[in-house]
Amino acid sequence: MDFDIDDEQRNFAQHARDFFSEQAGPEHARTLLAAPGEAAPGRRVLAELGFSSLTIPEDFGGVGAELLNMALVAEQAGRQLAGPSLTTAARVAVLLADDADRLAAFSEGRLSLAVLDGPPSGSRPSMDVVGATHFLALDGDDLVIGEGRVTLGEPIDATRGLGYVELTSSEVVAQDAQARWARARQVACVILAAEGLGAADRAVEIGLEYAKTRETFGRQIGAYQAVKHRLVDDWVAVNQLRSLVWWAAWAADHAPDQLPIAASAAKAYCAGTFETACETLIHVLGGIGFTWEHDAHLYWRRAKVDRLLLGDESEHLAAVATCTLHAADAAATGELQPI
Amino acid sequence: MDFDIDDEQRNFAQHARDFFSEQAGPEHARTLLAAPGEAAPGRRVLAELGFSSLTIPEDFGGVGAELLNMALVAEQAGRQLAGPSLTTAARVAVLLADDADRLAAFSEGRLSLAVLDGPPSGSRPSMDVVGATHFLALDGDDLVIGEGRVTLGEPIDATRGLGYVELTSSEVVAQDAQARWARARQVACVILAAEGLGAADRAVEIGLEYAKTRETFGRQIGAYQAVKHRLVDDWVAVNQLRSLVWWAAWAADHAPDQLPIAASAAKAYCAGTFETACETLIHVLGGIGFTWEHDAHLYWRRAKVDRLLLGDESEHLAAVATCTLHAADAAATGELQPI
Amino acid sequence: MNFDDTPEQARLRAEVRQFLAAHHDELAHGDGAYLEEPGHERVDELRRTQAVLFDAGYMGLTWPEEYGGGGGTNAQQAVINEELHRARVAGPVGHVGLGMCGPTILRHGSEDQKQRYIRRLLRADDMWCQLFSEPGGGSDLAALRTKATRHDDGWHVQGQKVWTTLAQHCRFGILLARTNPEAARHRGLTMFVIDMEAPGVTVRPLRQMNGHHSFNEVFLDDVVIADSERLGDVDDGWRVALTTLMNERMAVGGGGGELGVRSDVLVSHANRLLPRLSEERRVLAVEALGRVLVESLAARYSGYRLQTTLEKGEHPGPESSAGKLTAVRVAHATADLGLRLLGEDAVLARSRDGDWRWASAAASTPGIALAGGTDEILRNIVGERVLGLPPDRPRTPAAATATPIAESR
Amino acid sequence: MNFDDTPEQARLRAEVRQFLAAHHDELAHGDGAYLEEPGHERVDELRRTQAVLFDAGYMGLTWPEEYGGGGGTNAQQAVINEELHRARVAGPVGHVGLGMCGPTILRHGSEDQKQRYIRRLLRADDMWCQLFSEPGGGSDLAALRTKATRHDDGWHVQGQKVWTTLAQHCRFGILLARTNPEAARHRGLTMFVIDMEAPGVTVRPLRQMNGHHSFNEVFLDDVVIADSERLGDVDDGWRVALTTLMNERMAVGGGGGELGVRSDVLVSHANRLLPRLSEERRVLAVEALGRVLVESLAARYSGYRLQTTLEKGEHPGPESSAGKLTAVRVAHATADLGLRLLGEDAVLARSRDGDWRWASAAASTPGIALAGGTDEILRNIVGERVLGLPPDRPRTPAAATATPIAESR
Repeated sequence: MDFDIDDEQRNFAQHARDFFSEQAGPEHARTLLAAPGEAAPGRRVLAELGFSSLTIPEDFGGVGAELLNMALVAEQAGRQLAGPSLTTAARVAVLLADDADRLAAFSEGRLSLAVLDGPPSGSRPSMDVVGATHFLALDGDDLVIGEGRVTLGEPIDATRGLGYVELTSSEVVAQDAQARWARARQVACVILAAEGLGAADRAVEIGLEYAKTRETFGRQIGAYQAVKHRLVDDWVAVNQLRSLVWWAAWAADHAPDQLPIAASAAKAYCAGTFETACETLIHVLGGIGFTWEHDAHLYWRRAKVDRLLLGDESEHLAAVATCTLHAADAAATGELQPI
Repeated sequence: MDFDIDDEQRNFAQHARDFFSEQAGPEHARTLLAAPGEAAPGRRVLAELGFSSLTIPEDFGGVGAELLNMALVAEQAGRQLAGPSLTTAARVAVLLADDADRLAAFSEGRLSLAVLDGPPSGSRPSMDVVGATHFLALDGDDLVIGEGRVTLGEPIDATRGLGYVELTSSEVVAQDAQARWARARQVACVILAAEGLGAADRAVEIGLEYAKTRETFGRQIGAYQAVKHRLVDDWVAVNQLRSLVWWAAWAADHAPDQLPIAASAAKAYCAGTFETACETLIHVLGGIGFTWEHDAHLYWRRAKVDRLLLGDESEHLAAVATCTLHAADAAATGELQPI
Repeated sequence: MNFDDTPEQARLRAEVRQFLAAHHDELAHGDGAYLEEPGHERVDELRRTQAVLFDAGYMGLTWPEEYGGGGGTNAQQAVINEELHRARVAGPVGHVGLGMCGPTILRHGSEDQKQRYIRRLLRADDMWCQLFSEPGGGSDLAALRTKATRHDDGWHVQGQKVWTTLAQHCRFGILLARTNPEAARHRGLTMFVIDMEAPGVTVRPLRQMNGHHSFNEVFLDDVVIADSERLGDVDDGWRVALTTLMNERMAVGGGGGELGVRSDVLVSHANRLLPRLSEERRVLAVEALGRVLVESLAARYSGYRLQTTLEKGEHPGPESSAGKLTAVRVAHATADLGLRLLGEDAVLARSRDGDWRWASAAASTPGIALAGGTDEILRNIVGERVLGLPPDRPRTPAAATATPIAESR
Repeated sequence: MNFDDTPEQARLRAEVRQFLAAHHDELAHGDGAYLEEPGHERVDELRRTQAVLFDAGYMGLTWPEEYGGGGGTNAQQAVINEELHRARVAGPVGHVGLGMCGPTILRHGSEDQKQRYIRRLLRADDMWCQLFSEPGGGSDLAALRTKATRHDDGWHVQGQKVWTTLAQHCRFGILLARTNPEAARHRGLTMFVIDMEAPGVTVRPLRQMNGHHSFNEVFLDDVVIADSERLGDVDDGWRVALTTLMNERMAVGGGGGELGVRSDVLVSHANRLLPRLSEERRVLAVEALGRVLVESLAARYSGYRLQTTLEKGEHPGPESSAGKLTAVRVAHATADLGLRLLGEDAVLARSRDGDWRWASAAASTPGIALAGGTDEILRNIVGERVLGLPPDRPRTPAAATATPIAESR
């Protein structure tokens, strides 16, 4: 067993880290709350750098990397609250796996896609519809693509590009697409959890910095157990979240039977971890953390939204439990080996 | 509004406190784990002192007091892990309200009763069946009484006298008894919460004493926020539990329409408060709190059992929510004033 | 024990209820605190509401009649407050004046100050703020650095305050400043009444994460305050501030009041939205609702017990700090459940039905948690002053000067 | 990243699996740690199990061959451990020796000590305990008062230890004693190997709240220890103890292992009992189960990451303390959910089906939480040593002597 990323992946993550800290960041997220639009760095740049086509095979104009590499990029994107989300790209790569033309167009940034949750006749709030020209949706058992009428929502977190979409045209891309749709959603959950990981990590980091410098009653506040222990708990949770994200991303390519549980575990664990980390951050910062000017609320906004996107904690906890129960039951009756 | 007990009630509670600290106590609970039997002080003594007939009208040989007075006694009984539970007495008083003979016999200690939860043909684990000669049960819509075959369970907390009972004889005491049965159970919940209140209060008290004397790393452990804040939270919860218990007990006699919500609120809040207080206690005590010789686990045992008796936290949370939703709905549609 | 009205209280209740119905249109209503941006229009509306209630005799019932109070009882005020709550009348906009500044003036002010200020404060003719916190200080009041220096024309004040609630709407404030830099940290402070329109006072509203501007920075550049506007003795400001803080704790959650969205608003929201949920979600939401309601009831009835204590003439003690711990938790859980009940719309600041209350409440909760003392401060107070647990650090001579502060704020 | 076996690992896995099946009846099995009372019969059975595994070459694979170890890799040991877990083989009874005493001897012991002790320790021919905690000390090791005084015939030890796991079954222990009462608190300590059968050693088992006797008091009345049984230098025991503690933290939860009932046991329990519950209860139980499983997976995969680090040759650092925080929470939640799934029978120590595991596990959890450092100690370690947060009190000269302890235990 070697449960670690290698040096090449480490370098790659560092490269992504540098890129996103230059091209995105909470100040962009703050600006976007006043002036709606596409989040930084934007889908064009993400396509140019190949980040959004990481998991698309080289034959279709992509990079042909594993999902783990995309998770490493997503973590760095999350740290800087970048958008559009790489979940959309990861999901598109799965959904359009056998549509060479569209995949190539997407890889090259010629096709701006979003994936709709809920019925195509009137979707649920869906990610990254801001700036998208075409939309993928599940219509019964069919995977369809079309143009649509977008109604933007009033954002809590403006970087998620959330809106309601009603398809105005529709073409079937694939039939019997339920399984593919499910896998695409699981892959998206992994990447969303990876973005949450990066953002939560950054939130803990800001809190730790503050706790080491700010003094009250003659001591650094990080000396007080009430502050110290909360930050420790969050730090531990972020590190455990990283383990789940890496496992789930690895499973997508190497152990597909583990993906449903791993993806749901990562998504569920991310929901609480990220939210708690942001609440701790604001709490530790005191008054300053409650201001518009501080970055804390931008992470908090992301956490409050992400926890509900692609299924909330309860949905994924139930999925983990149900899948595990079934696997154990099947193993007990001799059908399958337990995962 | 005067939401406080009066001096007479305070004296009465002090009298009960003295009595139970002499006649009961965790050492009895510990002994009982090795040698099964009726808990101290036992039903005979409770009857003699009139504690078990507090809410029975004077005409039927009882004291004719309000439920609040019984709750004050129950709190003191709970502090000392006394048994049998006053819930049984409170419940009997409601169930046998129009059965003068049996009520008188019960008041005088001539009739040893337990109330069965679940079907009389094979009850669920029911309280205080140890030492009982007759059992009350709900059989369809009928309230019945009879003798029974008792199967004692292996106790977690031996003071609760838990066992399974199968009625071997049965006589109908009242027909159409569903409403009365429900009220009796609500009243029992209030008294059980009062006993939990007393026990939780004592658990916090022991923890505070220890935290003020025990030193580690050169300081009293109560100086550490991790210890201090946990004890504070428990103390706050115990005091809030007292408010709910008093309200619910008062409602039983003065605002019966508030009783269902108040009783469930008290019972639900007690479940978590008492359990958490005991877990904190053992944690604060460290190794010594994990030993058989220390009293901590005897409170812990009581908490682990009581939280599930007469409906667990989930049942009562749902009851509070559902009753409140109905009342609000009825008020909105003009049927009723909200409680 | 008795929750029933006396005949006199029942009459008062009926009278208030009738009044509130008759004057419905003159009063501002609301679903809970901190929901609306306190802009000028809203604040004016709320001030008019407070004036209407004052004129009807419903504000400051227990305050001395000679200064505009009602000379009534806590029990009467409680009846009035219940009816105001039931009628969904918005809470008084002058809550800082009512809860903190007023009681401080009544206890430590001169006769002249009481005559000039109290009546107008009760009527929200003047709004009041509390100038305690400073940028470097946070919860540690005794570290404050705003200086007041004695001159012939009064005290000259130089410094900066922050987190000053509604300062941009206030005519007056009570100001804690250092008058003796030589004295130990919590000694050498003095309390003043400051005219917020005096030269040298600059108020800069802070934008908060919920988009509102409730808190302000206040810059004090050589502001002159007459010695007659001192509250209490020179260098005795710490003791005066304790009155303010005790009253603040009572005002913020101590009485069992709700700090966020009203629980009855959550209940009717749930009644409307529960049927839209799947069976699984309904089970989980009902349990969550039950939990919020039980915590809320626990806080409410504990507040009643505290009120009873006060009605018997006792002053609010450190145990009133306990109520806020629960109230903050309830406010948080209420906002979160309200949001989750919106289902798919909970990712947006406004649902398709136009409901913006829950996202707004969620973004306001962290501010509620700070005002009146953080959880940690409140737990230290209860632990050390009520339960007698040892302070956070050993009482060495060096630490002793800091200790009274650590204990009380 | 790679979870797949190499061909060599796959061969080993197949071999182990076959061995465990073939020798099933010689091995003790179990549902999780701390469930059974560690009485003589059970301990003997567990010692036989460990011996069988040692003889097969499955214990101490990474330990040096010259002392009886396997000279293998962490990866191989991991494969073996996975197969032992899959086959439900009970954890090694000599876990204190394997996890703490053995590594300490390997690092600080003499050649002679290693030769004499390690092989028998691995095989559970001798069981080992760790004599650190004292009645007055709790988590504060440096406060220990057991004294060892040098004489011509060796060291004379006088004092008392407590919470000594399984001491009543142990032949040897490692003992931390004060050899220089003049030195600062954490200096002046020395580590020894003690023969638990030596004159003057009295072991008194403590009965615990779960009814078991896992912990002991150990009275040391003029026990003589030869100087050759010293571990490390005189007065350097603190440094030796740090090795033990680091390894303890790795052994207790650091590697992602489960501390209470196995999660697969909970899953099959749930599979059996969920159908008996009402729809509402099922929804709540499934969410609770999901929560336990996710936490458990998070701890398990974090343990794998730590194992990978170790396989690359690094020593366990303070960050391994983090695993236990989660493992304790999982153990608690597992026991509680297991109990609740029993429905009405959950108020009794044994269900009508005879299931005693969950009540027993619940009563054992508080002990699990203590062993290897309380949550608070572990959080301090992570906060101060990994995250660089300031220690609990200012580093005044007076406090400095205590600080290294506060940081490391």
